[in-house]
Amino acid sequence: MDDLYRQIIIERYKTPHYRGHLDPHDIFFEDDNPTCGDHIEITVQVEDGVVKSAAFDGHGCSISQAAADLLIESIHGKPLDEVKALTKDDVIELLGIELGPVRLKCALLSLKVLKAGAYGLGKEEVSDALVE
Amino acid sequence: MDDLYRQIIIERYKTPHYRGHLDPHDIFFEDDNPTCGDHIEITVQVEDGVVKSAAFDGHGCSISQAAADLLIESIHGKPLDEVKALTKDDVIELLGIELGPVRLKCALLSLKVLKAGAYGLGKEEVSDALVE
Amino acid sequence: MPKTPLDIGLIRADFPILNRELASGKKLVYLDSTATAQKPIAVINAMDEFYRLNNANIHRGIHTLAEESTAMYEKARQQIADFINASAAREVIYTRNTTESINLVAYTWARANLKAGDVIILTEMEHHSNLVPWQILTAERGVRLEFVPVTDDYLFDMDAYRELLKLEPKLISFTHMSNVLGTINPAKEIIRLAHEAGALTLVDGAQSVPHLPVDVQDLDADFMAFSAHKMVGPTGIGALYGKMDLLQSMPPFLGGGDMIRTVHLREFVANEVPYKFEAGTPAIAEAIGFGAAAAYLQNIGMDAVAAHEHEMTEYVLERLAEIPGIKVFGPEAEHKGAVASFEMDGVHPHDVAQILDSEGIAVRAGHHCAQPLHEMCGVQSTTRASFYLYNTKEEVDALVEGIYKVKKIFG
Amino acid sequence: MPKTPLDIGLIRADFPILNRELASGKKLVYLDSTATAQKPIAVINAMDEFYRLNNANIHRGIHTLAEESTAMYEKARQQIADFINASAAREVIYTRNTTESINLVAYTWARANLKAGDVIILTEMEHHSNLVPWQILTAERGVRLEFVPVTDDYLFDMDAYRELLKLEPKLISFTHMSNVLGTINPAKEIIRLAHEAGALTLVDGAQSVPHLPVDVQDLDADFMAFSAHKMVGPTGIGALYGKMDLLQSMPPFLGGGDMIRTVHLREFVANEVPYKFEAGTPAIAEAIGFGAAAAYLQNIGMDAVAAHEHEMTEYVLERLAEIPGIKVFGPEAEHKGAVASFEMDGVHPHDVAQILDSEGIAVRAGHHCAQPLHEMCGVQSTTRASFYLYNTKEEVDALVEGIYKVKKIFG
Ligand SMILES: Cc1ncc(COP(=O)(O)O)c(C=O)c1O
Ligand SMILES: Cc1ncc(COP(=O)(O)O)c(C=O)c1O
Repeated sequence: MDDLYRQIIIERYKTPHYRGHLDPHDIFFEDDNPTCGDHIEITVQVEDGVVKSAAFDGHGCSISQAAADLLIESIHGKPLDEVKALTKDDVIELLGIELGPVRLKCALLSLKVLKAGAYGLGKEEVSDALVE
Repeated sequence: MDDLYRQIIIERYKTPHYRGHLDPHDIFFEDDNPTCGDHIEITVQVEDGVVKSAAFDGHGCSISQAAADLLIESIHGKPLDEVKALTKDDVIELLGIELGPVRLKCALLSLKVLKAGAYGLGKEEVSDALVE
Repeated sequence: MPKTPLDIGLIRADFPILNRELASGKKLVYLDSTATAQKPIAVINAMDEFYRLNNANIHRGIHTLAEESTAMYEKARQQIADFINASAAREVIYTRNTTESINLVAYTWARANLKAGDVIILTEMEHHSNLVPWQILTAERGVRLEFVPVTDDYLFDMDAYRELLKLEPKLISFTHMSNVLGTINPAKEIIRLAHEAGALTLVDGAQSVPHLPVDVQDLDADFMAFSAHKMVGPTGIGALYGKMDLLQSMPPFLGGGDMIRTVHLREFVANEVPYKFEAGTPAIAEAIGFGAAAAYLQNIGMDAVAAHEHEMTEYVLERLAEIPGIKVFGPEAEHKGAVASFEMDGVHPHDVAQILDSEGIAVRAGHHCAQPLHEMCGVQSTTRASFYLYNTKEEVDALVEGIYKVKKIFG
Repeated sequence: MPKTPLDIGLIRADFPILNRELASGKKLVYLDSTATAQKPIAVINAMDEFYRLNNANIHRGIHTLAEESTAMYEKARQQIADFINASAAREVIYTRNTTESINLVAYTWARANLKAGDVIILTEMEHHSNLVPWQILTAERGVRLEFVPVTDDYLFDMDAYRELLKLEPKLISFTHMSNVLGTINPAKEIIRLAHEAGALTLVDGAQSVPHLPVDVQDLDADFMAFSAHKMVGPTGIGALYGKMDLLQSMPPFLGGGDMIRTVHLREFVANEVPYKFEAGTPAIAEAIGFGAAAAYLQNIGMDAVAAHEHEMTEYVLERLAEIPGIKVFGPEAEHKGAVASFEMDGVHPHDVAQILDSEGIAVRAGHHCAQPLHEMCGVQSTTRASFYLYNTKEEVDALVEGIYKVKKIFG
């Protein structure tokens, strides 16, 4: 059970640190997980190419929400180029658990939204390729 | 081999007795076997509700052509009501061999055409139900 | 419903997967049959043997294997027709699944017969498969969609339906049994009223055909769509039942081999029903498996299957009611198939499902392809446990224990 | 072509049906692989085991079986992508067969992009599956069809094609290998010229993908359609390969579960490629079997398969040439896959096939879903013997002996 639900996942799910909506913001993006209706939106403030502040909002399971919270935490103070280069493995490391393919989609929804926003993609251009 | 190709089938295939096109005629119908492109047309002259004369034309395998020839032979002098009541079994009896489902379609094409003509059906109304 | 008790032990022995031990060391408790059913040996072997002994392409061949394959493929059609009491095998068209069956009607009958402003009535409890095809049609043709609401006790709103019928709809397309609520809709009455109003009916039988005795002639349904994989048959095949005269009047759908009578470079003549709608090499092994599935269920008896599931429904509702913080969506057992979709205070369905999985219990979490219905229920998603002829009360007990474990972890 | 000799004995041992004894007491000589191929144990077992161990619906479930099934379904997509060297698995869309793949393009890309008068170029050697969908489109939209003729030596008429390209066609849809003549068309050159003329290309790979090394990137094909059942895989599944940007730009086809991102009562947002085109529960077991088939062939090596078939082609042409009254339709062995369609003086192909069947030899008789090509050849139908990786020269000898028997009976 420990590997499934590390304490930090349940904590961050119940009391996330970075839930909110920044206004003004330089980056905004939102998307859904078609398999379950989970929703994540992300707002980011950028200064000199570096993430000054960021927040997420939305709803979903503990994995999707904790992953979003930990991901947002991890990008504070990061150059945008590094944010664009984030991968699946970074999120898996943040969560510290193993996930099957469907659960992985929950975990990666926030990364997908974040990268789509960072790259300035249109809705049609978003695909799982962003997080592989 | 004997059960497959009785002598009469090969004979009637090579030299059919009732190949032709009657003009004038009271009944005309034609159709194809979609699985192989075999084609049969039938013309019938009726007098007082009885088949006075009949003929077939078309192309196809020995089974379809011999069956047509034997079928046409068998209806000469028959009341039209009896023609309408002909079944699959009548054709099988005429041929005197056993047939699988695909070959059966060859054998029954002429009966299907004959009955569609006898009933005065439109092209759209023709179905395998006629010969079951 | 007659209480013909099933011998569940014997039935379970037919389904090899039910003996599976999971990595967790737990034995599988499969409560996800509404998504897809497990397969008995009879079905698995029918396809396996076909590939080992008979496999050939059908209709166009006259060698032994082709004759055998054709006969098996068509015998299966008859078995399926018998299962729903169609008046002839040729009223059964093979498709990939319920979804394709509904799309087939939308692409052929509807596009040939409906014009802008024509009304189609659906319900608010439809699966996406019975929503999206009509939405695509609406965007293309300006057809108008109206929805029968779900009552506060999760039933088809008959009064609202009578009102909607005044719009002179052309088609009522509705689910016979909801895959979320379990609601069993009064199909015969819905169809009778539709016909009185001059409309045709399409019944989404994805959940009813596997779980209830269904008689298309008694219902007088014009179309009925269902999937093999939900009725202990293989994936990759489903069926559209249609009344013969309707099917004959419809234009073809996909073009290609087998659906033609003759082809020239610039024109073709369509084949007769059902082949007109079966373009290309069909799912031959799957049709044979589908036939075996229908025969398997018919042999057990759908009355007995439904009676067993009714008992399961009563039991699971009773047990879930004991647990604080659980809300089950759906009507009373009387109107309900063996589906329990529920919400759990403070825990997302994904997390419920994942923890249950660690106990070997397979349930589904999500919107179950019925987002609008979930919206109406005021939730994003639910956890769904569903039951079939092979499930036992002990498995319900395991579910309940698992839910207590979820509570402990998220407590 | 490299002459990597196949160990046919070992290969034949993989195909259980090849040991079948027929009612006549004869051993099966299967010469009908162009219609459908036989299946190796690896493919049969992959599906069998899936049903016994893993079976669940995919994408929407998070229990162990659903995770396993999803992973297997997507792994198969990668295996198929690798087999044709697609640049990404998501460029492979699962369909029922080649026929549905072509119809998918006709219903989505073509209906979204073509208007009355726009030209589509086909060839005179197309299978009905690559004729009828465009005829339906023409009837509906007034698109104009043009046909590349077949030369006197049964080849794609490159000069005529260059002329037709001046019409500024929007699409060239052509068979990579004819299922009647065996003609292997110069796909790379056809595609290069099409692109120069500003047209897209759809390759009917139903016969090429199973029998030749095919590299969609090297060919630069925009779309490629093929069927699992012709490449030692199961029935009920095929694929459409498409370039990613094209697939993304296309509207969806069938509406329903899995192809959506979100659904409301009156509108939906489509899911991403490839799911956008996979509505409803897909052919899950079949996809897994398809992946196993691709892996099986890749493991043997398509160069080796093609080399073996080339030897078979040369041998069968040589042996048939010895028999008086036989006319084989198709080009020289150099341009030809392992298909021999022939006419026999005074004997209808059905009768040829039936007598060969009584000797255990399975060949096909008919128009092979290419009526216009047969018209062009001046015949109604032909007898076709076709060969695959498991066929031997001894089987060609058996065919020749069988033909002499036909001659005796109809002599
Ligand atoms: C060249 C060609 N195209 C298309 C098809 C159609 O394939 P399917 O029946 O699997 O859709 C075939 C198969 O007969 C073929 O040989
Ligand atoms: C009520 C209902 N309709 C339609 C479908 C779609 O079935 P399929 O995915 O087999 O096309 C389902 C299956 O989830 C269902 O439950």
